[in-house]
Amino acid sequence: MSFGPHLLLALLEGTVTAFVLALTALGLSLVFGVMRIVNVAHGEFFMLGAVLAWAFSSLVPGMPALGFLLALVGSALVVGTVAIAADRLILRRLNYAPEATIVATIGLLYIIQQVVLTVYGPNAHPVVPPINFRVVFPWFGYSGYKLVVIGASAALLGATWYTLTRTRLGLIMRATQFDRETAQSFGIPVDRVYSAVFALGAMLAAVAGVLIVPIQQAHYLMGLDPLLLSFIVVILGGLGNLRGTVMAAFVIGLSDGVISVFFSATLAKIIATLFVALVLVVRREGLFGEKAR
Amino acid sequence: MTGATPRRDWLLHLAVIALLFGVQFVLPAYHYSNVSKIMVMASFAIGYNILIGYTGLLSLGHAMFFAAGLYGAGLTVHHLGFDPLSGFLAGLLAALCLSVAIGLVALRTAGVSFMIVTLMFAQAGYLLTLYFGEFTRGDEGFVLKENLLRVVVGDTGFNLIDPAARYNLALLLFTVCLLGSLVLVRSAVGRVLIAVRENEQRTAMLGYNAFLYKLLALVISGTMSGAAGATYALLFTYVGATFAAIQYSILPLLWVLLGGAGTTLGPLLGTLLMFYLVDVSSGQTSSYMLLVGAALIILVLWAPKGILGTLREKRIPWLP
Amino acid sequence: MDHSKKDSNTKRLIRVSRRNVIKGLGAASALTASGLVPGAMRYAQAQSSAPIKIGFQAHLTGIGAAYGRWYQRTTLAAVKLINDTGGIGGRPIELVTEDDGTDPKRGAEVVEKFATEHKVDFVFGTLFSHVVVGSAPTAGQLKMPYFVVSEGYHVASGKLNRYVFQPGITDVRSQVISMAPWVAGNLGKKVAMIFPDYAFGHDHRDFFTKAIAAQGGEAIKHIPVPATETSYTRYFAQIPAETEVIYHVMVGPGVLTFVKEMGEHFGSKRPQIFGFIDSLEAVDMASPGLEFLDGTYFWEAFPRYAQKDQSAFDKFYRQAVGVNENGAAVDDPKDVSTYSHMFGCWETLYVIKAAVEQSGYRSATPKDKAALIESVEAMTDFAESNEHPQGAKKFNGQLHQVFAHQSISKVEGGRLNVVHRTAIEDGMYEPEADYRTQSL
Amino acid sequence: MTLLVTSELSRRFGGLNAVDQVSLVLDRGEIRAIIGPNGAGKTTLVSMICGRIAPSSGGIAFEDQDITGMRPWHRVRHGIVYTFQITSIFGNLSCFDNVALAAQRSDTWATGRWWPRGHGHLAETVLAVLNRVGLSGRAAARASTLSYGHQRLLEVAIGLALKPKLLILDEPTQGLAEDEIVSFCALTRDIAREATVLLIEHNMPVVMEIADRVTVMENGRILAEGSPAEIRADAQVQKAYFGT
Repeated sequence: MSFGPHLLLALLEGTVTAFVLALTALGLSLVFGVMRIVNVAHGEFFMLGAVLAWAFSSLVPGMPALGFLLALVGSALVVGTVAIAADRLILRRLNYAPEATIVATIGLLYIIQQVVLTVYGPNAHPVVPPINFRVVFPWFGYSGYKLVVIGASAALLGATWYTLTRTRLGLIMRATQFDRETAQSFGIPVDRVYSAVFALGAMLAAVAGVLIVPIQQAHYLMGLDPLLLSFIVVILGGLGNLRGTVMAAFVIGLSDGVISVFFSATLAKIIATLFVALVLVVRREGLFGEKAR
Repeated sequence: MTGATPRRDWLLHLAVIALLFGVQFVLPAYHYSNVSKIMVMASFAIGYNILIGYTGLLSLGHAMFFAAGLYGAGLTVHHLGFDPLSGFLAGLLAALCLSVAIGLVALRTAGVSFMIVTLMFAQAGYLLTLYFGEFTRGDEGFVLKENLLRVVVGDTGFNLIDPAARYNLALLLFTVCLLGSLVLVRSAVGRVLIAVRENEQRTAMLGYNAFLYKLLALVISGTMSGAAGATYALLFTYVGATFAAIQYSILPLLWVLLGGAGTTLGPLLGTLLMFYLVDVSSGQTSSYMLLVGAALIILVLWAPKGILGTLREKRIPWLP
Repeated sequence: MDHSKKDSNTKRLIRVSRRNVIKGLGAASALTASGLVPGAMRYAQAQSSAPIKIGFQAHLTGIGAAYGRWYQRTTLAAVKLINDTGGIGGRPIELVTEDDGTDPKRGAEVVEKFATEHKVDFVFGTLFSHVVVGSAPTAGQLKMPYFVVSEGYHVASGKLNRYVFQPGITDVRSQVISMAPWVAGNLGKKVAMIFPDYAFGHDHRDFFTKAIAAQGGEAIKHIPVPATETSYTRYFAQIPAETEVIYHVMVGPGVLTFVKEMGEHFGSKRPQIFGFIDSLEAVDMASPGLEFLDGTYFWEAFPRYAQKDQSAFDKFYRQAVGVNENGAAVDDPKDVSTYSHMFGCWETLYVIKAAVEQSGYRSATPKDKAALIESVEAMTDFAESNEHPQGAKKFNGQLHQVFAHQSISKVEGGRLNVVHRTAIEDGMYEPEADYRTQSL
Repeated sequence: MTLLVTSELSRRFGGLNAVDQVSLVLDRGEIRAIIGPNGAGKTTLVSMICGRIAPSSGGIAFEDQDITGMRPWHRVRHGIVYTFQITSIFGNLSCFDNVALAAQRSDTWATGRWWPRGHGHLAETVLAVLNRVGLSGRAAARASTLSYGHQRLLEVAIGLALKPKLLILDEPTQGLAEDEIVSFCALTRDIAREATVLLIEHNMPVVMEIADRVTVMENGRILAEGSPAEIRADAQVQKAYFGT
């Protein structure tokens, strides 16, 4: 394939990756920003969303669109509940101490993985896309569903954006993020805000998992990759900076795709990884951080 | 940590080493071999602890230092015919150089950025081991031939894979790392590292260049991890990309936090506990990860500073 | 013989041995506890009918779990059958399973545990190459006969040791080179290869490139895919326009994505496509998105779908393992097996059985083990049979590696129909090693 | 004899001139107090002197050497020591270790070696310093367990162990009880026999009692400078600061 179409393809792929990554990372960024904890189990919420999507859509065989909508709502609710339980039962008792939280969320990661392995099995399961068509370019064909993913992610990002910036809930969250003690003295129920933030973060990951599953299949080990990428995106975007997070998702999603046009694949991954690491070193506050904390 | 005579903690550490030396005469074969391996991995954890426990820097990329030692020793012995000692030194040197280079770059960041930057460097390192598959055989890895692992001493000699040689060399590495870490944290330098962990700004106002001390800590930590990697390659004869992957960056973190970050004996305890947690529970059930996960959560709820860290807080304040 | 009773005894034996792991008791005491052997008779019995203990190193968790589950089912079926039909030389097999988490470090520890804790006679069943290579030194050092079912080119490359055998499944080098003549003759000579960018994929790259060149063809493009990749579309863009055949092989949980995205990319205007079934093991051919595979070709070691000329042995094997004629579990038709790999467990157990019986192996003494190893090394031919349902095989004792017929199947209406079966000789190559020269 | 000179030292934060062209001269051995309302730029000024904040313009000379661009840890070596306004001792460390951190640093400077002299020597120094500030019995105590007043004293002890030529004390008596203030004044006079003391202080009686000279700052500039008595009498200062 000649250079132009190749680049177009890389850009398309990068955009899909970027949108899904933005959703996942936004969840992590919220938790990171508001609660100041590193949630190692974040990728498992993504995986759980994908696996539940398979489960929900198999409840209504033959009706992929309905199954998919069911999965979107159902997975988010189930994962949100799991997250609230984890927050109440574990994280709150640890008083969100950074090191203890890391160990606890690693424990959570093991538990979620094992439960899924036992209940769901080790195989990758496909889910039929709700809308299935093939977009034909002169040089290659492209999955129409991937374009749907772009649209749906953009809508969800917009909704999250609205919630965080225009609603009372968002205001409360931002107040808590800014200064926990002050928020508490203003009568904000910080405990409940933390639970809500943790649940919302997990739900964003779960929804991203649901969106990706018709492309990527649900598998019990699929959580690691989004976890690592989300970490990178959150830091690159600037800690707790939601706009930066979304923009960083695009930098990661597109750079990986575009660099691979020029270099052999593994080398491209190495170069892209080192590049982002060096960007972080040079701009410690993240690529889009307004000022150092 | 006080100005009082530090004899008590030396006695404790020497007793632990003596115990490890002594149990080799009574351990059943399986556990004999396990403890050999645990001592090597605990040395890795001790190295990690110097950074996270005593300097307050959380790295998510220590697999790269372990792998630098592993491949530094493994490749030179396998391809260049180095003798084991030279191979070990090559591994050590590789880890040393890598940690200096990584330190100079990554230590410009702090906190979570440092976490992510180390993670990414390690990820690049992992991919490099796959990329140079021609020499490393990538994920599949390669085996060091027994005949390359013979150490000649005078007229006689021994083979590194001989169980007794393996156990005692692992113990030697562990002893050096453990006592080294004790000396370090009890020294003037260790005091500064702890000060950097507690309050970097203030430490600078005491006339210390905090960056240099962090670099020193990272280099000691990375080199120690590399020594463990080189020893692993030479004693257990397998070199593969698995050891450069992310889980071998997470594991030392887990071992150290479990045993107690910032305690000299915590890494050993955490490594030992985690190993047997997996070993025993995987015999009980095929869902052993569930047990391991639950155990981690229960432990951390009960002892959020790790076992020895909590013990030090509640019972034994003199624990180093 | 009362079959039903024997059945339940066998099951109990397996279950007991599982618990045995828990309690850390010796085998004999577990048997005593199960009431199978009265305590007083223990020693006398040990000479004649004490079980042969076989350690099964299984990928029950980690990346290999999808294969590991089917390896376990096949193994349990074979063990049950062997025990039901008189065991090995009159002694039942006691299977001890340990999970290695598909990790080479844990793999080595598991081999060690088998040898020194469970005190098994042999270890068998490992699939993933890195676990094999990571565990093999331990097996060699502990002088533990170690039978792997991995298809990697590690045993035959001569870099492992005399205690490691692969008598149940051909290695990747043999599989790959036996495909080249048919691909060049029937599909095309200009081949673009897509493979994972690590050792397994590199073996495909190196051996097939040479083999196709020997047929007058050419591998015009190598497209390695990094290990951490989850999306593949952009790699298809690198396939040159003049490509006649795409050769693909992919493993891991991403395989279905890979194949699906290949379909989306090409649509109907595609070159010939030839793949290794590894790309679709444990994947239902009826999965959404795979329709486009119709008319493409796959290497299979053992045809997943029962063919028109299905042998009686295949029929027997399917029934014993509980696999239907579509290669899926009898009790869950959506649960597709790893049919082209798992037969290796079955056949390997029968090789062990034959070796024990031929060598007069009695217990895990150096002498008996040496005799066993020499008797495996002396094996040359396995006839197609219930013991070797995949087909006749030639064993090379010098390389510790078996060679077999391979199949090429065409996807037609969501089924894989065999269009060509290679001769064993197609997959033979000049040996580069001789394990027999190593001391025991 | 002049110890420190700042020449037209300025620091802007955004649009705000926190410190605006301040030229200050300190003589060796004096106790200088800087007073002024909150936000006058006192802490910013001393932060630039000790190197925590870089100046926007202007220069600093210490013992006739330009130190404007020098990193803070080098300034400490030259004898400029800062004790924090907000107590920032190492709470998880013992008092001994807190002081030892400083003592070992000045020891290595004195000997020019990488490692401080043996433990005994260090312990002697540390205990002597603790004794001097009146904390001799608390060497083994965790610093965070000390009373607030004692923590301030420990802060000073850390500064002393660095063997300062210029010791900057940022609001040292804030939050201290009456009797603690009295002993603190005595300690400061004692320190001034070996070192120059630059003191930011709100407590006017303390300033009047111990300062040799007083500098008054307002809005980032020096408003007045003189002996305590002169400052007391200065009408401008009266208006700006004493509010009468």
